[in-house]
Amino acid sequence: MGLEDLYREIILDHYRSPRNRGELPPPAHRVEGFNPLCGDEVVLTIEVDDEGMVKDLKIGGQGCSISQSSASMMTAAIKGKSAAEAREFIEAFKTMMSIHSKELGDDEHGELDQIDPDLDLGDLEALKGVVQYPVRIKCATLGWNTLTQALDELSA
Amino acid sequence: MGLEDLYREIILDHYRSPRNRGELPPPAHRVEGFNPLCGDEVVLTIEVDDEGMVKDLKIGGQGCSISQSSASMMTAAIKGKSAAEAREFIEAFKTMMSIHSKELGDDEHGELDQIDPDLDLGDLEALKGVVQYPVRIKCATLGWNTLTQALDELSA
Amino acid sequence: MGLNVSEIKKDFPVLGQTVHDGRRIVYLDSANTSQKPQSVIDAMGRYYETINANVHRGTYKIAEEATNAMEGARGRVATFLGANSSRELVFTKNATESINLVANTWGRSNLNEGDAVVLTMMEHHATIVPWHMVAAEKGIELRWIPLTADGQLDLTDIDRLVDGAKLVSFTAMSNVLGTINPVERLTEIARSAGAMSLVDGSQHVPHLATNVAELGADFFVFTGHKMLGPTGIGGLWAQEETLDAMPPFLGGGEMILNVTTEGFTTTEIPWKFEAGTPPIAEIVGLGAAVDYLTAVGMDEIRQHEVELTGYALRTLHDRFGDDLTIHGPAEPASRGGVMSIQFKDIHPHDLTQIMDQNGVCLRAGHHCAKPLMKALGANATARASLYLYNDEADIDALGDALEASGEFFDF
Amino acid sequence: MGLNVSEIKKDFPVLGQTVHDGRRIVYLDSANTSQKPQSVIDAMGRYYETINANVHRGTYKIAEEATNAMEGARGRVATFLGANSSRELVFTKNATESINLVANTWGRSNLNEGDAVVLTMMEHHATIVPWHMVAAEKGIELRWIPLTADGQLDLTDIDRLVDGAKLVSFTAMSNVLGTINPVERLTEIARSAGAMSLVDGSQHVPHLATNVAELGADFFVFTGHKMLGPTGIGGLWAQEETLDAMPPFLGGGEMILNVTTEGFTTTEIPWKFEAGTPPIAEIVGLGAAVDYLTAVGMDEIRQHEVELTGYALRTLHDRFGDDLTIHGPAEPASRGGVMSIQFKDIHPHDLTQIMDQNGVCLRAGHHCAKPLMKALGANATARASLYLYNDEADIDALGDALEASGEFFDF
Ligand SMILES: Cc1ncc(COP(=O)(O)O)c(C=O)c1O
Ligand SMILES: Cc1ncc(COP(=O)(O)O)c(C=O)c1O
Repeated sequence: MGLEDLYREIILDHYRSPRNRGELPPPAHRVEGFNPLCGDEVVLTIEVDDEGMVKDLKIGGQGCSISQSSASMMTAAIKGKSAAEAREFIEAFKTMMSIHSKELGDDEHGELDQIDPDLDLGDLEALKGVVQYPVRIKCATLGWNTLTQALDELSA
Repeated sequence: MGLEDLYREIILDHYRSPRNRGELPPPAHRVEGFNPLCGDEVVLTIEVDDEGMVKDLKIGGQGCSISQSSASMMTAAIKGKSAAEAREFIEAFKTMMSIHSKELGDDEHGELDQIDPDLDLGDLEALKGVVQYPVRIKCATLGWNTLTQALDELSA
Repeated sequence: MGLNVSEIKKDFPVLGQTVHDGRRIVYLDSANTSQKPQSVIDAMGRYYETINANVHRGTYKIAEEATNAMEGARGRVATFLGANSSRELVFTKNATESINLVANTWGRSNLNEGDAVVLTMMEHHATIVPWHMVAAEKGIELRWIPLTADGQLDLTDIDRLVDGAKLVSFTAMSNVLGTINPVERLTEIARSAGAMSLVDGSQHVPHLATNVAELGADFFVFTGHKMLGPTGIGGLWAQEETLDAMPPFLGGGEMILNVTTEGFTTTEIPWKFEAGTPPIAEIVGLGAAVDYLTAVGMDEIRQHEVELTGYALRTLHDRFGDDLTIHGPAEPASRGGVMSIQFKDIHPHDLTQIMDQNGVCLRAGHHCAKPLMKALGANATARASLYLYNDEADIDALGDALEASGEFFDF
Repeated sequence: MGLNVSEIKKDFPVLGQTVHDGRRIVYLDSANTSQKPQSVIDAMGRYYETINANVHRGTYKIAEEATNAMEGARGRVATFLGANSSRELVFTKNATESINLVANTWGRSNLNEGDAVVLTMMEHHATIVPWHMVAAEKGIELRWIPLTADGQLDLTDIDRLVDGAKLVSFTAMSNVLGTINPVERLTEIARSAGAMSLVDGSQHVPHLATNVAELGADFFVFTGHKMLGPTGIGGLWAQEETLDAMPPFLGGGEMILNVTTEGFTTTEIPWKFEAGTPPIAEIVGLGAAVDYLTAVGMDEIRQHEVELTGYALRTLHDRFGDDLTIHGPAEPASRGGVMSIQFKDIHPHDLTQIMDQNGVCLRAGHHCAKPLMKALGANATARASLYLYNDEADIDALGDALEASGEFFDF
């Protein structure tokens, strides 16, 4: 396994030119996410309209190429989708990232095997190589966990 | 090192026929001693007169041959002595018992090397073999620690 | 078909040692700590020699391998215990720390003046002292389930004892009497009374197949060194909701999500309860221990111990009659291979000292169960305890050593 | 005359390993955890293979040998630290537990609403979080000694900060900046102000000769795995009077004098603070670690690290100029061999990932010092840290790996 598997061109592209970077002004909903292992912090701001559609979202804060590109791809994939669709994306992405942890005997995502196999993760597939680097999974999922928290808070 | 070194005849004799066994009635001073490692408990009752002379003392409770014989010999050695002489005996006995712990790097009794070398421990010398059995040192010193506590409380 | 004990013995290097001029070691103190198979020792050595690094932190190869080795072992130990997920398993340094963890987090935040905690008269100090400490701070009441004459829990009065209690904390198997307690029944009684239950599995996990999901406990603790694992490692199992609701225990690295000069937030379970650098090599060693136990088979181990305990009770009674008292249940099927004995009038310390001359290793003392000893009317007993590597020859050696002690102290 | 590093390297099996198709491991993460010499690994293996038994309990041969091995190691570690007696040395599972022990016993019984504890802005979470926890319970105030631009403690305002404080808790050496703090001066300042002092020696003990009696601290903590010892072992040193006056921490076996259904009394120090079966093999391993360090010589190790740090600061500056920032004091003599770096705009995680491809092991992250990272204006740094087994070739490899990373991320 070479580094090229981790650092695909598309990842570096999102890292160099992150999409939806910055912070939406209030009244957008704002959530901070922490990677407890490395100290990276992201700020997600999101607007969901009355129909439950993600009208806009932006990512701020600092992070490595993996967390930044993953968050960038996430914003591109989620923007304009419904909250329900967003959650499906989150599940699908975390399933992809959890193959490794399952091997470690952690069956927390067992039920996710039933996720729609046709859901197209698109560019996000490029992050597949991350599962070979367990410590970096936390990087790749940082933005996603923060999005989950935001959606939970908005629907609470 | 055979068992004969630990279980000298004189030890077994004191075990079979303990001296000063029992409890003195109040107002004798009463102290309980515990061996935290094996659960043995002794009860020491002691009378010290106005001149600081140990008029009488008795040992009750349960214990193994080592703790019982050591306590028995102790009572025989201490009875009729002054509290100050009793403390010298205690120091001398604990020095004998601490040779081993010193080897283990514990220099707590370093200063005791200056103990009067002429002090005759008499029968108690028979307990020398105990230092080869570190766990049993706690047995041999149980009565003595209890006596120390009694003398401390009486002079407090 | 039974265990092939002579092959198993070869896996345990200590058992190949001799003492006192060539006496083979007859190790009968496994309730105290077990011997370790070579595979466990080697797993730790290999860890230190090939992938030693701190976990959850490094982005380099050996750090990732160390993390995988540790978290992989967590998964295998969780499976061995019948847990639903490895997130239900918190590693501690021993069973004692596990119980203190519960007392300090769940206990101190849920128990208030006048609340009751129910214990039993056969508990190890590890179950007693933490609740005494909470009692001293919070003014809670401790209630004690008494014992029957043959060392079983006397549940006659159980309804009154658990009435209004917040917790029932008890051992799955006595380390003194060998009694195997009715764990499922007791956790059910606790639940019906609205109380939580804490099961001390220290003596259960090494000797009987354990399924925490079925036992019905809210908290379940165990210790590594009694189950072929290394020292310095133990565990606490609880369901995710239970662990999530508990405040943290020790504070420091690994257990945080964020720290500022103003405060801190905790990370997810189980790491929330694992402050500081974990006992990595010890977790790896414990993983190797459950691999070994699984390969031999827990049911086979239990079967072997029942048979061997039966052999011991029978032959020792035949040899010594009324000179020998063996505490606890008479029936091998309702007890583990733990035999607390009293022989003639010989003090346990003296008894075990003579036995040692014969290479026979028994523990003498209160076995960290002083309230029980008081109930038995003794300060101390001598205890012989069995494991998968013991055989009938070891029991015969125990009998011979008893005989020798009897002769030595025959005044 | 310097250390013979090429000989020393041979004692550490991990350093003979290769990764990523034959790259030798260049281990530069010793501030995280150190590698272990074969003698330490073997001491533990030998313990398990020959005398494994529980301590302080058995009257049989191997139990006595296990007790001697453990308590002998306690004596040697106490001597290594400059303690007056082995009773001043309490074993814990790591430095984190040691600090929590102090916070939970001395802290919770001596600190009350409005009391102040003084920390520094360069503390590890292990020093911060326990006091946050006491603060949340007791309403105490935390005060923070700030830093100068080159990463030293800024003592300008120290009199005001310690005024009325009950405790000053600080690290002897920063695990991020390498800064060696003026320990004796700070403990003296604390004492004059009527405050106790707690010194975190986790990074000091492995790298500089340590004499607790001279440092003047009331509490001194350290951790085994950073000083060539195993995981699962750490310690707390304090004077006997201090330990005697503290209430117990965890409750259970080993720490009691007597237990009844009504209450318990504690045994003597240090065992009063060592509840449950201790990390016996780990204590034996730590004993072997201090034997190794003593044989090499702590002054020689320090001298070697000063020279190597100087070489690193010099050559890396020459190679990379302003592309590379190394935090902390500029002068090798006032710092340890810990270098937190920032290279170009490359995120530390990415940087260390590329370095790993070259076999070079660095840690990236907040190093459990988030308040300090915030003060440095970074979420994370990459950190290279040295020990006795590193040499100039390792520093050159670090430089080469930096170069490779720069090329990889040169967009
Ligand atoms: C300065 C400092 N203090 C405390 C600790 C905590 O040590 P441990 O994780 O072994 O408890 C560390 C290391 O992680 C450290 O560098
Ligand atoms: C029933 C029981 N509970 C708890 C313990 C405590 O285990 P540890 O000393 O490993 O914490 C023991 C063993 O000593 C035990 O037998």
